[in-house]
Amino acid sequence: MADAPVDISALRRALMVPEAGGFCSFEGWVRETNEGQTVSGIDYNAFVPLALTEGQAIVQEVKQRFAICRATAMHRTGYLPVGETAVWIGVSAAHRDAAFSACRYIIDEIKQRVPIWKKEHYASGEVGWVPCHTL
Amino acid sequence: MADAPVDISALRRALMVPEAGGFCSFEGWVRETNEGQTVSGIDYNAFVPLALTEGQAIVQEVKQRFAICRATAMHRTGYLPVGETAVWIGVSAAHRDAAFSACRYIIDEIKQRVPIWKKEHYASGEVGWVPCHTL
Amino acid sequence: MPNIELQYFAQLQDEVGRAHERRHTSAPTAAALYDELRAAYGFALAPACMRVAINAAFAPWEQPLGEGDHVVFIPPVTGG
Amino acid sequence: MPNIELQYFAQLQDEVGRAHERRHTSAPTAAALYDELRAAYGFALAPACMRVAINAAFAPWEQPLGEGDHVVFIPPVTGG
Repeated sequence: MADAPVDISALRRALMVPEAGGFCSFEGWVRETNEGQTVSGIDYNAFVPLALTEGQAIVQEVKQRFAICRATAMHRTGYLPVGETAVWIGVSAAHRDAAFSACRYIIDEIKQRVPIWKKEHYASGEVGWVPCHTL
Repeated sequence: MADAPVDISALRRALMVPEAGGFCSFEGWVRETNEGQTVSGIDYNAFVPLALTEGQAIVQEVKQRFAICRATAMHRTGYLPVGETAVWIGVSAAHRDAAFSACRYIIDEIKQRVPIWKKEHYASGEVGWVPCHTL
Repeated sequence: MPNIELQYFAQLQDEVGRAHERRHTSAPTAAALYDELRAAYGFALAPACMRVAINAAFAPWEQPLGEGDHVVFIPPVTGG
Repeated sequence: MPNIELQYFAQLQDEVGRAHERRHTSAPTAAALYDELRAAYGFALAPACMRVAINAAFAPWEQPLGEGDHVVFIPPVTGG
């Protein structure tokens, strides 16, 4: 959980181990439109202590479920304009299948379980809490 | 196809469009061991004109098959020591499912169709062409 | 009556008008406390679509509340 | 007899001992040319596991060869 921009290249470097042959990463960016409305930015509100616990639990789960070397996840809080990176996930593994599967698992679980909420700010000046994930 | 290190952050930046909410990337790194032998580096030999044509065809295919915004792939040639990035693929999309699927499709197709061959250099001093993909 | 530390997030925070509240309550469980708050503040969200965290860990709705417990009702999450 | 421009990669390059060759051949197709070269250089790879590229595009093994064609036999690829 980070309330300021994070050095992604340092997160990536920490996943580099000699046994790793594949690396999969996912980034969630603030998108310009949602449900037909023009978005100017998103305010991420998080219950930080529980978000950290859940995030660490998810990373432990992927280490048990998939043949990976290392995994990291980062989520921003606060207001982010369109184009900013809100979430970053990186997984290194000996082979690509585990890297892709674990990376996908982490983002899916974050979206299901980690107490973070998006308040969208629209170009119209209105704001709104995103009710739930549509995709 | 690149015979020298590439600025990955520039490749990534070129995929950033306001409609993109998800970004998936895959990197292939030179791994320290293969089939139980210690590898010191890999020499990538490519038939460059056909590799470029096939690479572009694969990127066109993902644009037709998946709801993505942009996709890029880069492959190094020449000798790379352990830990170097041999291949980089990035895909941006409105939603994560398309980003993951397209990224996976590109690396799978590269490994199947693009005329590039690995010659492994072992710590023992021996060298060997990798016979074919085991995973 | 135990003293409960409440923290509100997302739409609940907007509905209450603040992020924190210290509340004396006779509600024996998290479920009963949510009903009490919903009546007070008119929360739109039904508990069926929510979870509850007690002392920064997910807990069953029927968990009894104790003095000083920190309670957070968790609307459907939308991060990522 | 047409003049063919051959380029060798990977293990074929090791077996031939060079990367390029200009060859006069009566082989009417890529398949026949591979057989001829295999007899000359002792290539280990069977054509069944390979592909052929003529003028930098994948082509059928039975494609007739023409004067000046650039031919590359493609061992199983191992990039990525």
